[in-house]
Amino acid sequence: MNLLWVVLLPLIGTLVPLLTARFGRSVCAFSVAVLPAWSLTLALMYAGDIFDGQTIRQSIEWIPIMGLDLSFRLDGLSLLFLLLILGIGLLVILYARYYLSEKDSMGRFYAYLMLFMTAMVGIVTSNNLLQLWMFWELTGISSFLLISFWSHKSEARKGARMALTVTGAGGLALLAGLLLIGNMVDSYDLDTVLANGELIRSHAHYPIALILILLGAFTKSAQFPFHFWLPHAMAAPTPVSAYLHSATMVKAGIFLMARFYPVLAGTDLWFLVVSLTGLTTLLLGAYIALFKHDLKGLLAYSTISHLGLITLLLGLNSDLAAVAAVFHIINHATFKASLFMAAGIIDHESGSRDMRKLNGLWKYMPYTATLAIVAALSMAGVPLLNGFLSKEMFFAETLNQSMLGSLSWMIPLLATVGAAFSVAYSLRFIHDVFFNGEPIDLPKTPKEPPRYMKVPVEILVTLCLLVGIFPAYVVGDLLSVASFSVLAHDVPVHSLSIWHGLNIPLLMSVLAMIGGITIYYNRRHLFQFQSHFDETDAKHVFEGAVQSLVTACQNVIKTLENGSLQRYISCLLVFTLAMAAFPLLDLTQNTGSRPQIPLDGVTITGAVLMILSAIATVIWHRRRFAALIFLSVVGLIVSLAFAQFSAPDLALTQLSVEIVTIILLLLALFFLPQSTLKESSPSRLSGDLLISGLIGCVIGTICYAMLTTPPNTISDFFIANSKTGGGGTNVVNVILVDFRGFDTLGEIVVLGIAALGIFKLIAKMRIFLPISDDRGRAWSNDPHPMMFETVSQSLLPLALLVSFYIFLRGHNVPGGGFIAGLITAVAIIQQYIAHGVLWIKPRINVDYQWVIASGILIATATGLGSWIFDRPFLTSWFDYVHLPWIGEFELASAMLFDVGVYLTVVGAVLLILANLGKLTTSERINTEENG
Amino acid sequence: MQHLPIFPILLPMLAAVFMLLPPLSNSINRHRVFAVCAMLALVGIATLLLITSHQQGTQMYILGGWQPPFGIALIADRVSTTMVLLTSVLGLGAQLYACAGDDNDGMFFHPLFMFQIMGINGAFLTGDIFNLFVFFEVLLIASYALLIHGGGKQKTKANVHYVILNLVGSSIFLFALGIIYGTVGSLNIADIANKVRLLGEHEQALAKTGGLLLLVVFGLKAALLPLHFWLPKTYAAASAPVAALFAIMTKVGVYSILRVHTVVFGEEAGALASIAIPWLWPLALLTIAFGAVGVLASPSLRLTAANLVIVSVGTLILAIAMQREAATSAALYYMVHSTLVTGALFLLADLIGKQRGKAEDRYVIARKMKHGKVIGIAFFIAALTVVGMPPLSGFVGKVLVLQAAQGMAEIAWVWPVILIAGLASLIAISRAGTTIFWRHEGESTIDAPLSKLRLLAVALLLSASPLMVIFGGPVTDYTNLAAAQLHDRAQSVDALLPGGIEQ
Amino acid sequence: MLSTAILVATTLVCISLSLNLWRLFLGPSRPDRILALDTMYINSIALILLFGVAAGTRLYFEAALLIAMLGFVSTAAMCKYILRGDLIE
Amino acid sequence: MKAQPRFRLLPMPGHSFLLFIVWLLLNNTVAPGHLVLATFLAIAIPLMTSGMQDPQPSFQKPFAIIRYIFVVIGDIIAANFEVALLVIGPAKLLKPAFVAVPVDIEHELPITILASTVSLTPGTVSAEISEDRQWLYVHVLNLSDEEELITSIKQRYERPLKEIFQC
Amino acid sequence: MEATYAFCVGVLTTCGFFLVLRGRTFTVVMGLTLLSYAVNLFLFASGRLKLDGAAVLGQSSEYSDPLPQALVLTAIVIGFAMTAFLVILAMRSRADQGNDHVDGQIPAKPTKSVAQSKRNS
Amino acid sequence: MEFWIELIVSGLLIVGAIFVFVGSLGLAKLPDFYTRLHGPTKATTLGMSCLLVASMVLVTYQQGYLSLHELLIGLFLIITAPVTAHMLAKTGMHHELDILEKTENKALAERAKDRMAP
Ligand code: NA
Ligand code: NA
Repeated sequence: MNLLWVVLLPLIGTLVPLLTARFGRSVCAFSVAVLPAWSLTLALMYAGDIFDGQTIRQSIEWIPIMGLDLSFRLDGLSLLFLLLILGIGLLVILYARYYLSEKDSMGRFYAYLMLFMTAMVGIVTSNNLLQLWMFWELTGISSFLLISFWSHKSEARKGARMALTVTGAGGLALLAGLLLIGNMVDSYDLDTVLANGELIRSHAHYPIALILILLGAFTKSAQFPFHFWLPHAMAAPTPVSAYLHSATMVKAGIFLMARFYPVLAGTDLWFLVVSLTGLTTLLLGAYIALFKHDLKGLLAYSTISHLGLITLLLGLNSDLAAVAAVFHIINHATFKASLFMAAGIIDHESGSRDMRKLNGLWKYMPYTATLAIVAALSMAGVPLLNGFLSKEMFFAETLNQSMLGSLSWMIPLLATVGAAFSVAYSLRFIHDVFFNGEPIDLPKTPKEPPRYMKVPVEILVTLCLLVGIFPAYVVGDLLSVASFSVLAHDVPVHSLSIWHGLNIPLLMSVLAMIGGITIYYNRRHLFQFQSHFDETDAKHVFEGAVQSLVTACQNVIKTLENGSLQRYISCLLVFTLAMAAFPLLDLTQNTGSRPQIPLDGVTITGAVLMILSAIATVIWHRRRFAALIFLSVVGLIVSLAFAQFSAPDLALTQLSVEIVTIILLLLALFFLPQSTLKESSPSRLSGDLLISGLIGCVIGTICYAMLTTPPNTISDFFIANSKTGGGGTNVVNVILVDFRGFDTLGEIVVLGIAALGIFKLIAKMRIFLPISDDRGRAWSNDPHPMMFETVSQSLLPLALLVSFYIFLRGHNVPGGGFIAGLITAVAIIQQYIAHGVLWIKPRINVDYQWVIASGILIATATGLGSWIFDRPFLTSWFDYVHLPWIGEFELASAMLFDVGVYLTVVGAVLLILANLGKLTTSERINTEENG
Repeated sequence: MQHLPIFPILLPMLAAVFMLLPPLSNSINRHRVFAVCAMLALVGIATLLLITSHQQGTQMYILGGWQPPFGIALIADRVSTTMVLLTSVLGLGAQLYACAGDDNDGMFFHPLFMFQIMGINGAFLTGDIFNLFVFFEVLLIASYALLIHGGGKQKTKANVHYVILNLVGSSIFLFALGIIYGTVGSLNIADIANKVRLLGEHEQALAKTGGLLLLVVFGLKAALLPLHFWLPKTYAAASAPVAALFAIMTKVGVYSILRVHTVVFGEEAGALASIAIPWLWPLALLTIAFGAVGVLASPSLRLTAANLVIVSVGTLILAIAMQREAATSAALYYMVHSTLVTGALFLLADLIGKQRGKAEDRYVIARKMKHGKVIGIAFFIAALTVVGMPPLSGFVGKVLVLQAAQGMAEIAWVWPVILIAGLASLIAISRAGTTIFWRHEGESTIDAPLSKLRLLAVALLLSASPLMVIFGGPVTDYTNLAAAQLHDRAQSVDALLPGGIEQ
Repeated sequence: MLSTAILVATTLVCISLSLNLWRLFLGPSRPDRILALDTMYINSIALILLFGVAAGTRLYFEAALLIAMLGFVSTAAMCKYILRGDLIE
Repeated sequence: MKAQPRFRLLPMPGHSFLLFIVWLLLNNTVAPGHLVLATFLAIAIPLMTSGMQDPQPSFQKPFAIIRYIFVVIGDIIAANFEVALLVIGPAKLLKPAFVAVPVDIEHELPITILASTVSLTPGTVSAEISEDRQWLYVHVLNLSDEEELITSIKQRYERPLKEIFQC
Repeated sequence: MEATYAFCVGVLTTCGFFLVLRGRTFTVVMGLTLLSYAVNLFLFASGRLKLDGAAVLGQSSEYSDPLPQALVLTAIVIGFAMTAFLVILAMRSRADQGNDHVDGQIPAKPTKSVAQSKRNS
Repeated sequence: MEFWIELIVSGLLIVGAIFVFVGSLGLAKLPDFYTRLHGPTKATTLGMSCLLVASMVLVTYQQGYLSLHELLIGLFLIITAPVTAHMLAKTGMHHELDILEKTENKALAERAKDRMAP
C-alpha cells in the first residue's frame, strides 16, 4: 500500500512540526521536509510504470455501505500534480523557514501546511468520489487555517472566512454532483465512473451533475463570478500564497475538470459553461491585475486570469486544447510560485508590497530582481520561457473551435486582448518594482534575502527556463502521460518546440506583446479611467452580504420566536387541531354501534354543575380565589363521575389528589397576585376561544365516537387473572401493583423527582411576603385557632388508622398505597396548618427526602426480590397463611410494593408542602444553595 | 444475564435513590465518586446489552412475567440498545464535566441526573406505549428540575415556558393514548401494530387521530417545526452539563416517531399506513431551514448549538420520512454522532464562557482566552463535525442521509435544503470561531484554571467524531442491521408477541 | 317504595347541590363561597351514600369517608388562607 | 390535669379505645384476626402520634360521657325540626343575634367540645372563643331570650363537661 | 349519557386550553388542572362507560374495563406531580422576575404597533 | 324485602334528604352570612345521620351482618363540622361581612373578631 503512504506521510507530517518546533527553526523545517520528500520518492518509484502507460490502483475497504473506500490511483495526471504539490511543497517549506519571523509559531504553520499538502495529495490520488470530496473539503479547511494564520489581523480572518465560505459552498455543490454521478453509475469508484462517460453524458441528470461539479471546480479555482475570494486570501503569509494560490489549491478545481474530462466534457453544455466562464475570468483577471497596487494583489488577479485561461482551454472540447491546458498548469505553477516567492522576499526585505512605494529595487536586490524578472517574463509569455509555449498552444486552440458558430472568431480575439493585458501587468510588475525611480517611504531598506530563501525561487526559475528552452526533454513525457489521463485515449500529436514557424498564433503573440507594451505605456490614462469606478472591496461586499443575511435571519427569528409563550402554545394547539381534525373528516358517522346508557337526572345535574363551574372558573379566572373554588367544584364532580361510572379507586384518588392540589394552590397563591389584570384584547380573547373551542369540539367528538364504539380490548385477561395470578380482587389495584407495576414504579419516581425539584426551587427562592391581603386588610391575629388545633390533634390518629385501613384493603377492594399515602400526608399537613412549622419541627424528626428514597427503594427491592427465584423484575408472589385462632390471611409481595408507593407519596407530598411552609418562617431550609 | 435489559433503567434509578440516603446524601464528593462509578457501570452494561442484542437477537424483558400484550415488556433490539449506549456515553461526558464544580451550584444534581438517565433509557427500551408516557414524564420532570440547576432569572424564565409547553404536550399524549386504547384496545406497541391493520372503518379514523396526535407529542419533544420554540431558550439557559445531556432529549422524540411511525403506522399498517409521512416531509424540511436560519441568527455559541440541534432533528425526521432502511440506518448514524458532538459543543460553550468573563460565549470582542489553544482545538473538531465537513463524522452522517434520498422524488427538496443548511452552519460557525478565538483586545485577566476533568469530558464526547469515521465501516454495518431489524415486520412485531400472533 | 324513596332523596340532594352552586355563584363574599363549597362536600357525601344504597354495594363507603375527612381539611385550609394568607406558618 | 401519660404503652388511652372501636367499625367485623390487629393498632398509632399531642385533661367519668352524648343527640333532633321551619319560613321572622357566653372551664379540649356542642345544635354556631378563653361568642339564628340561652348552654353542656374532665 | 359525558369532556378541554392560553402562571395552572380533568375523563372513556360495574371481583355482575382506570390513576398522580412543580415554579418565577407573567415580563399595553418582543439570548 | 324495613329505610332516606335539602335551601335563601352558616349544620347533623342510619339498616338487612361502619362518617362529620363552622365564622368576622340589620348585639362581632372579652 505505498500509495496510502504517499498520503499518510504528509498527514504524519502535521504532527512532526508540533513536536520538533522546540528544537529550532531549521530542525523543524528539515524534519518536516523529510516526509513530503519521502512521499515524493514513493510516488516517483511508480514513475516508470506510469510512463509505461499504467495506472496504479490500490484500495482498502472503509465504509462500504456509504461507498467510501480508501482507494488510490496514480496515473499521469496524478503524478504531474503530485510533482507540483510535493515538489513545490518542499520548496515552500524551505522558503517559509526564512520567511516566517521569530514571533510566528512555526510548528503551527508547518502543521497547517502539511495538512493542506495531505489534502491535495489526497485529491489527486483519489480513486473514489467520496474520498476525493473528503480531501477536497480538507483543502478548504486547511487553507482556512493557513489564510488566517495571522489571526489577529482582521483581514486575515475575513479573507479566510470568505475563502472558506465560497469554496465550502462549492464543495457542497460538488458533493451533490458527485453523489449524482455515483448514483448514475451505481458506484463511487472513479474507474467505474471514468469508464461510463457515455452513460453519464446521456443521463437525464447529466446537466445538473455537470453544473454542480463545475460549481465546485469554479469556486475552488476562483473562476468568475466566484473569483473574489482569491485576492483576499492574500492576507495569508506569502509562502501560503505561493503554494496554495498559485501552484496547488486553486489548481484543484482545474484538476477536477481534468479528472472528469473524459466523463463530462465533449458536450455543448460543457463547452458553453466552461469556456465562457474561463474566457470571462481570463479577461477580467488580466484587466484588474493591471490596476492592483498591491504586489500580491496583482499576482492574485493574474492567477485568476491564468486559471481562466486553463479553464477556457479545457472548455474547448478539443484534445489538443486539453494538452495545452495540462501544459499551462505546469508552467503557471512554476512561474507563479516563483513570482509569489519573489514578492514575499520583497515584502520581507522592504516591509511593503505597495507598488506605489516600491521602486527601483534593482539596485538593492539585483539577484532577486533578476529571478523575478525572468519569472514575470514567463508570465508575460515571452519566448524561451515556458509561459510562451503554453500560450502559443492556447492561441492555436482558440483558433480551432467553432462552437460559437459565426461568433467563434471572438474567442481568439478576446484571448489576444487578455494576453495583452497579461503582458501589461507583467511589465508593470517588472518596471514598477525594480525600476521606475527610487523607493518611497519604505519601512526597511531593501536588501538581498538570506541565501537559502532564494534557492526555491532559483529552482523554479531554472525550471521556467529549462522548460521554455527544452520543453520536449524536460516535460514532454510527463505532459503526454498526464494528457493521456485527461483524455482517456491517445494523446494527439503535438509538438513541443519553441518555433512552429510563422503562424497566426505567433502573430497573436506578437500582437499581445505590442498591445501589452502599449497598454502599459499608456497606463496613466487607463488608471485615470479606472479611477472613475469605485473600487469595490469584495471583502466589504461579502461581509456586508453575510451581515445582512444574519440580520435578516435575526429578524425572522425575532418575529417568529417573539418570546411569547401564548404564541407558542397557540402554535402547538393549532397544529394539534390540524392533526386531530383531519382524520375526523373521514369519520362519516359519529355514533358507533354500542348501545348507549340512558340519561338520568343525577348525571344531568352533575354535568350542568360541572360545566357551569368550569365556565365560571374561566370567566372569573382573574379573581383567583373564587376561580380556585369553582375549580375544586369541578374536581369534586369529576370524582363523583368516576364513582358513578364504576371506578371507585379513581374517585378516591381524584378526591385525595384534589385536596392536596387545593392546599398547594392556596400555599402558592399567597405569594402570587390575588387577581390578574385584564390584559388580553377582545380579538385575542376571541381568537383563543376559537382555538380552544375547536379543540374542545374535536376532543368531544372523538370522545363520543369512542364511547359509542364497541370495545375490543385486552382487559378480559386482567379480570380473569387478577385473583388467580395477582392474588387480589380489586383488578385496578392488581394492575397497578402487579400487571403494570412498572408504570407505578415510574409514577412514584416522577412524584419523588417532582418533590426533589420543588425542594430545589424553594431552596433558592427569595420571595416577597405579603403583610396584608389584597384588599389591604391586616391578617387575623390568630395564627392557630384553638378549636382547629385541638380537633386536628385528635383527628391525626384516626386519620392514620383510616389510612392504614385504606392501604390494607387496597388489594381486594378500592384503596391502596397511593390513596393511603395521600391521606397520611393530608393528615400531617393538617397538623402543619393547625400548629405551624415551629410546633411540628421538634415533633416530627424525619427527613422527608429519606422517606421518598426508602419508598422507591422498597418498591424496587420488592421487584428485585423475584430475581432470587429467577423470575423477571416485579414478578409478584402471594400466598394465604393460616394462623390458628386468627384465621386465614393473605401475604403478597404486591403489598410490600405498595408500602413503597405509600412511603414515596407521603415523603413527596410532605417534602413539597412542609418546605413550602418554611418559606415564611425562620425555619428556612438548612441546606441553602448559593444564590 | 437474563435481567440485562432492565439494568439501564434500574441502575441509574437505584444510584439516584442511594444518593438520597445516608451515607451518601449531603456529601458532594461522595456523590461524585458514586455517580461516576454508576455511570461507568452503566456504560459497561449498555455495551454488554448492545453486544448481546446484536449477537443473540432482540432481548425481550417481560416485567412481572406477564406475557405481551398484557404486561409491560422491554425491547432491547439494536436500535434501542444503541440509543441506551448513546445516552450512557453522553451522560458520562456531561457528568464528568459537572463533577468539576457545576454540580455544586444547587442541590440534588447527581440524583436528578441519574433519574433523567433512567427516564431516557426507559423511554428507549420500553415496548409499551403507556409505559413510554410514564418514562417521558420521568425524564421530563427530571429535566424540569435540572433545568433550574444553578439558578438565575434566565433559567426560571426558560423553565416556565418549557414546563408549560410540555405539560400541554403530556395532556395531548394522554388524549392520544386514550384514543389508541379506545380503538385498538391494547398498549403493547407490537400488538398495536398488529391490530391496527384490522380495524373497522369507524375505528380507523379515530386511530388515525390518535396516531397523528402522537406525532404532535413526539414532534414537540423532538422540537419539530412549528413545535420547536421551546428549544433554543431552554438549551441556552440550562447549565452546561444539563444542556449537554439535553442533547439527547430531542432524540427521544425522534426515536419515538421512528418507533411508532415506522413500526405501528409504517408501510404495512393497511389503511393507516404512513399516516404521518405527508406531514413529516414538509415539517422536517422547514425544521432544517428554520434551524439554519436560527444558526445564522444566533448571537452566542450556546444558541448556535441549540439551533444546530434543531437542524439535526430536522435531518433525522427527514430520514424517517423517507421510510427506507437506508434512511433509517443513516438516521441512526447521524443521531449518534450529532448527539455526542452537540453535547460536547454545549460543554465547550461553557468552557469558553468561563474563560471569557463577561463576554461569555457571545460573539463579541473580548479579552484573549488564557487557554484558547486547547479549547480552540476542541472547538475546531466540534465545528467540523457539526458543519458536516470531512474528515469527521458529520460528513459521513450527511452523505448517508443524502444517499438515502436517492431515487426519490423529494430529492429535489432534500438535497438543497440539507446542503444549504450545511453552508449556513459553515458560515455561522466560521464567524463564531474566528470571533471567539481570534478577535480579542488585550490579554485575559481571568485566571480560571482549565479543569482537566472538564477537558476530559469534552474529549470523551468529541472522540466519537473521529472514531465513528475511522470505524465507519463496522458502525454503518451495524446501523444497517439495526435499520433492517426495525423495518422487518417479522422481527419488530411478530417476534415480540410470543404465542400471540393474531392475524 | 324504596326505589321511589331513593329517587326522591336523590332528587332532593341534586337540587341541594344546585342550590349550593347558586350560592357559590352569588357569593357575595369569599366566606360565603367557602361555605357553599363545604356544603357541597357534605351533600356529595349524601349523594354517594344514596349511590351505595341504590346499588346495594358498600364500594362507595370509602369515598364518602374520604370526603368527610378531606373536605374538612380543604375548607379549613381555605379559611386559614383568608385569615392569615399563609397556610403553614 | 394530668400532663403525663398514665401508661407508657397507652399514652392516650381514650384514643386507643376509640381506635380499637373504629377499626372494628371500619371492617365491620369482630373476627379474631381483626381483634388482634385492632389491639395492635390501638397501641401502635398512639405510640407513634403521642409526640404530636399537646397534653389534655383526661376523661374521668365514662357514664357521664354517655349521658352527655344522649342529651346532645336529643337536643339536636329537637332543634333540627325547629330550625328547619325557620329556614323554610320567611326570613323576616328570624331574630338573629350574637351572644357572648361566659366560659368557666379552662382547658382546650373541654372548651373545644363545648363549642362544638353548641355548633352542632341547630340554631347556634360558636363563632369565636376569646383569647383569654373566658368567653364563647355564639351566633344565634333566632334568639328569644339571651339569658335563657346562656343558662341553657352552661347547664346542659358546660356542667357535664366540667364533671367529665374534672376541671 | 355518552353524549353528555363527551360534551362535558369537550367543555373542560375548551376551558382548560383557554386558560392555558392566558398570560399568567396561576391562570395557566388552573387551566392545566381543568385540562387534566378533561384528559383523565377522556382516558377513562377509552374503557367505555358502565354503571354498577366496579372492577372488583365478586362485587358486580359485569365489570367495567379496569385497564383505563389504572392508566388514569397513573395519569392523575403524574399530573399532580407536574402541577405541583409548575405551581412552585410559578412562585419562583414571581420571586425571580418580579411578576407572574409567563414570559417573565408584562407586555406593553396593547397599542397598535406593538409587535416587538425580545428574543432571549 | 320486608315491608317494615323498606318503610323505615325509605322514611329515613326521605327525612334525611329533606334535612339536607333544607340546609342547602337555608344556605341559598337566608339573608346574611351568619344566618346562612346555620343552614349546613342541619345537613350535617340530622340529615346525614338519617341517611347513614338508612344505609346501615339496609346493608345490615341485605348482607346479613351488622353494618356499623357508616357511623364513622357520622363521627368524622360531628368532629369536623363545628370546626368548619367556627373557622368560617372567623373568616366572616375577619372580612367584616355585613350583618343582618336586625341582628342583636352586632357589636359583639367586632369584639369577637379581635378575640377580646365583650
Ligand atoms: Na410559612
Ligand atoms: Na349549630
